[in-house]
Amino acid sequence: MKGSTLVLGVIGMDVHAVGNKILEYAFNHAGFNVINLGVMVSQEEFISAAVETAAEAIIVSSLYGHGQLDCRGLRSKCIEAGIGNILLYVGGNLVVGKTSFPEVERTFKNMGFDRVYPPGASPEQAIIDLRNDLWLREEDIHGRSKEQMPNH
Amino acid sequence: MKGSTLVLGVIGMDVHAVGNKILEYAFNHAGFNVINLGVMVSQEEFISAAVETAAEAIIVSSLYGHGQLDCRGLRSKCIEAGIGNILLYVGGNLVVGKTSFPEVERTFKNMGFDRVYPPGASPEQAIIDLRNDLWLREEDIHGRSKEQMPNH
Amino acid sequence: MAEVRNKCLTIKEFEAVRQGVLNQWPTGKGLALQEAFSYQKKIPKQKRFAERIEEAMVKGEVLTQPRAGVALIDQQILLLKHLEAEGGADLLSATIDSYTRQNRYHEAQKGIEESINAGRSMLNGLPVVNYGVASCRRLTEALNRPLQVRHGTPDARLLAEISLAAGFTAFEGGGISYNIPYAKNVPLEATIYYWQYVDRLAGLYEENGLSVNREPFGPLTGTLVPPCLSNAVAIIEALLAAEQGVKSITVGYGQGGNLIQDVAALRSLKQLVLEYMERYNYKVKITTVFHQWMGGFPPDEAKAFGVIAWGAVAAAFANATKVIVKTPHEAFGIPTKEANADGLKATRQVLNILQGQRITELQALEEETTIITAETKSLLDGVERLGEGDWALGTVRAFAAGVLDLPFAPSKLNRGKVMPIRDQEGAVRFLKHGNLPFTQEIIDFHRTKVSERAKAEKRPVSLQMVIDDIYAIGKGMLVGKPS
Amino acid sequence: MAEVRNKCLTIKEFEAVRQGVLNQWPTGKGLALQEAFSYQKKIPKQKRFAERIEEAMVKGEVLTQPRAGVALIDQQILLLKHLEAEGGADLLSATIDSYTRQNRYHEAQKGIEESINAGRSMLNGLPVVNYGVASCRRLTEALNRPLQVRHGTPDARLLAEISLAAGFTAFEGGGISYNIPYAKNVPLEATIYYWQYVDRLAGLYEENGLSVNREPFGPLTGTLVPPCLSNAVAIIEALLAAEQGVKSITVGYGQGGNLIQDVAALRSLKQLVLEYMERYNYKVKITTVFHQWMGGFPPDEAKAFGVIAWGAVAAAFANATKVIVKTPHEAFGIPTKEANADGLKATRQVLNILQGQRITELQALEEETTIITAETKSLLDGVERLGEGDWALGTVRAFAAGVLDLPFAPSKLNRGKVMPIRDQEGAVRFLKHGNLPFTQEIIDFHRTKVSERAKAEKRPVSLQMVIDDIYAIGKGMLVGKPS
Ligand code: B12
Ligand code: B12
Repeated sequence: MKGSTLVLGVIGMDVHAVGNKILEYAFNHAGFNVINLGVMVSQEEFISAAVETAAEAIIVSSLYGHGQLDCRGLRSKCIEAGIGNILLYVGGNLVVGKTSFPEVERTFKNMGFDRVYPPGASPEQAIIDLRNDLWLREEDIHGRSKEQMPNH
Repeated sequence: MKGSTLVLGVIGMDVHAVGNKILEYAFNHAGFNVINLGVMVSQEEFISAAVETAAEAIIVSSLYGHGQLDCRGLRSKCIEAGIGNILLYVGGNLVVGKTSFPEVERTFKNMGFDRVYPPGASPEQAIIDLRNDLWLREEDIHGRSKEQMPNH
Repeated sequence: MAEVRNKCLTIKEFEAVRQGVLNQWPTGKGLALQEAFSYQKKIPKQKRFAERIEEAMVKGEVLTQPRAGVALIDQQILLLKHLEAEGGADLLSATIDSYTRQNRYHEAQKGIEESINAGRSMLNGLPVVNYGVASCRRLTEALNRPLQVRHGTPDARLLAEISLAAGFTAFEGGGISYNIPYAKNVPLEATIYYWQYVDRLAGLYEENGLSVNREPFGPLTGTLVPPCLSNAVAIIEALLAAEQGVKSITVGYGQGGNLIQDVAALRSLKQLVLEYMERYNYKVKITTVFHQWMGGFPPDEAKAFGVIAWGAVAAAFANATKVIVKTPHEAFGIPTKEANADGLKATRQVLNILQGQRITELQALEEETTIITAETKSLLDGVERLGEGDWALGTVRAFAAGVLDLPFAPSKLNRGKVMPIRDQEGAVRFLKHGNLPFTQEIIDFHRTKVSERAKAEKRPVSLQMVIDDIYAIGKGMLVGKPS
Repeated sequence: MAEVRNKCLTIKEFEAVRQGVLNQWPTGKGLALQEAFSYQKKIPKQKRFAERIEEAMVKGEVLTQPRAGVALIDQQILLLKHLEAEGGADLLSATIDSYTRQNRYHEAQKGIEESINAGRSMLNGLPVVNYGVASCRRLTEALNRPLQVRHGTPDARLLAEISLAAGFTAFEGGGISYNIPYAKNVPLEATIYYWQYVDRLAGLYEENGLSVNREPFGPLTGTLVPPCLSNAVAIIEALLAAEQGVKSITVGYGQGGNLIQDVAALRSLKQLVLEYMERYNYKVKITTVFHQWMGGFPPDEAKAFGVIAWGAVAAAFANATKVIVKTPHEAFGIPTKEANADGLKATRQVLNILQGQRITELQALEEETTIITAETKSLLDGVERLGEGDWALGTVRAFAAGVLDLPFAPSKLNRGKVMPIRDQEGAVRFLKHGNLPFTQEIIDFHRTKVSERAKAEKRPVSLQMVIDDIYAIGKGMLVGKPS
């Protein structure tokens, strides 16, 4: 899973660029192959980049509050594009206002995201999760024992 | 009621002197005859001063949090001393901690206080109330109509 | 796109595009300027932004102003009334949602509808264009304090037409400050031109005796912006606005965190902008705005209060005419009206305590002011040279050449070769100055400051140090420490 | 009462009264100093107050310390653990209840019982004497940071015996600062003598290799105290403590609100106390404490955060070794543990941001330091003269003569002829200096400052102005304005 390709970007009309730059740096540093689409990325752009690069995960940021409006339908568009199984992560300040996170998590999981992160979540947490999730998938492909833990 | 005598003091082991000095100044300024006992005043000292000066009200401050412990029994001691009808006002930071005021008010009214004031209550409010309460009592004595409002 | 020039638009040029602008969305259709002027004439003086802020400058007051925007206009009225009454805000804002900022009025409309359905705001601001003039007049009439539009819209022509007609008396933004930090790929020629339109519109109001306050967006990306860069942009935008007939300009600066640098930055900005206005003989009233810390906030509300109060301290010592206030909810999301009022109240308390307190004759302050002024002049001289004397043209060429280059900006027009970093005392310095046209002396100054820090921290300078700085205030520090 | 002299108590003098002290309450009976020493020897270095605060001074850190006291010891443990973990307090306090402070142990006992019955603390602090050594050791052992007793007890001999034996490593108070603001009619001869006992006790610990930090209570009445008065008291108490063998003293000052004056006050205090220690050849480590605003607080919590943060700013610029932190509940009552932690966190955020920031070479600061030093020296010279060279005797006579005179103090021993007032910038000046032995120059300085304000406010100087000042911070100002 080192060398796995990730598509990274900030969705919708969102221009918050700072976190995106840091995520790119962190994922690169952790050995992933990062396709960073930057800010103001549409669902279509995320998907075509993922298809083109055979990415294993799409990492969506939304900081500005319209996350709920912008993220709807991303999973079904992935399915349509034939990458229905791709990992979908989302993080940032996903909704408008200071909200209880479990509710937000539920909303986004219902939209088809595999993992949902609260405001200010660290890239490190996502990296650990990615390694784990990707390793579990390798398992499925190569039929290796799931008990064996990945070697970070 | 101008010229009415008030006994003023800070009850118990309480040394908060600043508010007391300001209350003295304000009540004097409003035309009352103020007997200020200062800080660290016992129930007994309040009562004997009131008896000696034929005061019409005792104004108790408690800032330091032990108000509930210190004020208990003051009304019954007044009764014993033959001044059971004297007006009892209390104000300050009456209990320990930031507490809902209506509850505090109830507690002190049950102890026999006529008026109870929340933290930071202004002397002006007490002066208006005093004039009113003393005027109502004059009524009772002189049999004048209660409908007539006092002229401040 | 035709090359843009810093020259007052003629009425013909203005009229030639106006109908196209108004037809971008139904609420713009048929908007008549004469009617707008007569409506604006009825606005009482104490509700006029320019008058109020200029009065404050004369009296030495520091005014408070929140950001505030929700999807539904009735909620917006309640929100601003609360900030006026409970928060004691001196000046008010309607912050515009991000769909409107990108002229996506269909999506804004959907946001309004979804907000009605959800029973809570699903937009990060007020979609003023969708509401149109009549509804917005209901808003401006409901309030007692001057009201500004705050946004981040590359093409804000329709927004300006509607909001000014609706009785807003101040309008934030500019062709650089609402492009480079707020867009991905909009040409500067375009945004400078759009903002010439906005400024010309404001100028037309002025010519009809109606002051309209304009404010370049000072903080830019809000993240470790060296003062000379934001000051240069503010001065250029002030020049561009003045050329179109704007008479009331509030130049701004976003708090860096180091008191000396912040006070010096605002002082240098004010001096320089006045110098340039003088040079071109523009008769403009200049006031200043200080933005409380615009970067990542600590999630803990008590700590956020610490950051807010420190911003108020710096605003007071910087002698800003107004301060834009953050809230204890900053790290999470759009604040509730209560949290917003809390930010205002904490700020007001500090400003009041500091009234009359000054730290003037301070050696370090003089030095910092001198260096910021020298840096800013290097940048402005570079722009002027590239533009062959024209500030509009110069700006376009300067960004292309990296002679202006903002850190952490999303725009592709920005070179992105500049990398800021804090020094030991937390002042923002250059780790890499890219193509900024600095003298060797300036370059050496920054190099020394940076290596002093590296030495003190016993670690080599690296991108990690910058990342630590970005996180620092959010983690309760100013200078990033290795975690 | 025999006249008191500033002379180290002999072991005989000390022993002569010790049993009487211990027998004041059952928990004191049989307390053996040797056992206490061996217990204290096991306290790790990082939990020793003196060591920690002296380390901070060397490193240039500013440590945070809350006030904290509740009736029940298990609640006290939870409270302090919370302030340590969530609040990040560097130093901890047990604040003692007001019955214990007046040696009313029966009433304190009733308070404990009523608190158990009511399910909430009915006392405003922890009654350490009633709990005794064994229970208090449970407290000190449960914590990871150094722990101080904070109180306001004119006769704290038994409290000191018990708390030091229980593993507290620092003890606040002094014969003046815990008398005049904290008592109504206790002779100074008595309290100075009681505190010689406490200081001698601390000295005995020192002689056994166990550092005990002592701290005169700097803020006194917490209300418009002119710096020279609190500084003079702090210096005298430091001299009295040092004479008894105390080796670690933290002199303190309560924030006035004007930054220049506050920084100057702490600076002058430190310089002068070192000068006097030197003069008598006392080998004492001096550190400083800055108290966030000690007067009436605004009831609004957001505004209270503003006041707290401003206190943190002043502490940082004053370069205090520690800062005593207020809470957003201050205007109402003893804070919850959460509110207490909030005050600590807001403070820590500001201190961290200000780390390394300085406003040193400032002309106004030099001037203010000079004037405070001159005033303080006038007072100290007056005391020395009256005492014929003896500080204890001089203090008693000085209060009687009004040569020391604290504003708003409840004690009858205090003349009460001094009336402070703020000037235009909010610095605390003298409206009436009573019998304070000031030179004409000093008197004129204050007169000028006061009349400048009267002129600016266009109202004559009056008691109302002082009352406005007392209310001012509570009402969101610093300088009182006519309402
Ligand atoms: C700086 C900033 C800006 C700058 C951005 C400059 C730029 N172009 O980058 C400017 C001033 C231009 C700006 C503009 C606006 N902003 Co803004 N901004 C901020 C601020 C203060 C800091 C953001 C930041 O850079 N943080 C530092 C970085 C390192 O952290 P980060 O962005 O959170 O990203 C990290 C984590 O979240 C995480 N992460 C992010 N995505 C993901 C994804 C995954 C899968 C994982 C695991 C982790 C992860 O990792 C990142 C790196 O550590 C935040 C508030 C805050 N956080 O304090 C508001 C904030 C994000 N902005 C906000 C808003 C609303 C706006 C505006 C609409 C204006 C307005 N109404 O106030 C405009 C939007 C413009 C637009 N169209 O997008 C709101 C969003 C509200 C909400 N969600 O309810 C916030 C939260 C402020 C607030 N409380 O109101 N903003
Ligand atoms: C200054 C001060 C001190 C000074 C007092 C100096 C002195 N000798 O006067 C010092 C530092 C010595 C001190 C000591 C202590 N204090 Co103190 N102190 C304060 C503080 C900060 C301001 C008080 C003040 O002067 N205010 C200004 C005056 C003008 O206002 P005021 O006192 O509230 O009085 C006005 C009104 O309340 C009203 N009023 C008062 N009484 C009455 C009565 C009536 C009938 C009416 C109508 C109105 C009225 O009118 C007054 C004039 O306007 C308050 C907190 C606050 N308010 O911000 C804490 C406070 C009162 N102190 C408190 C405590 C606990 C103590 C100590 C026990 C130490 C400790 N644990 O922290 C000791 C007590 C010593 C003792 N034995 O009494 C607590 C009380 C807690 C509670 N009730 O839950 C408070 C609330 C702080 C807190 N939040 O913890 N304190």
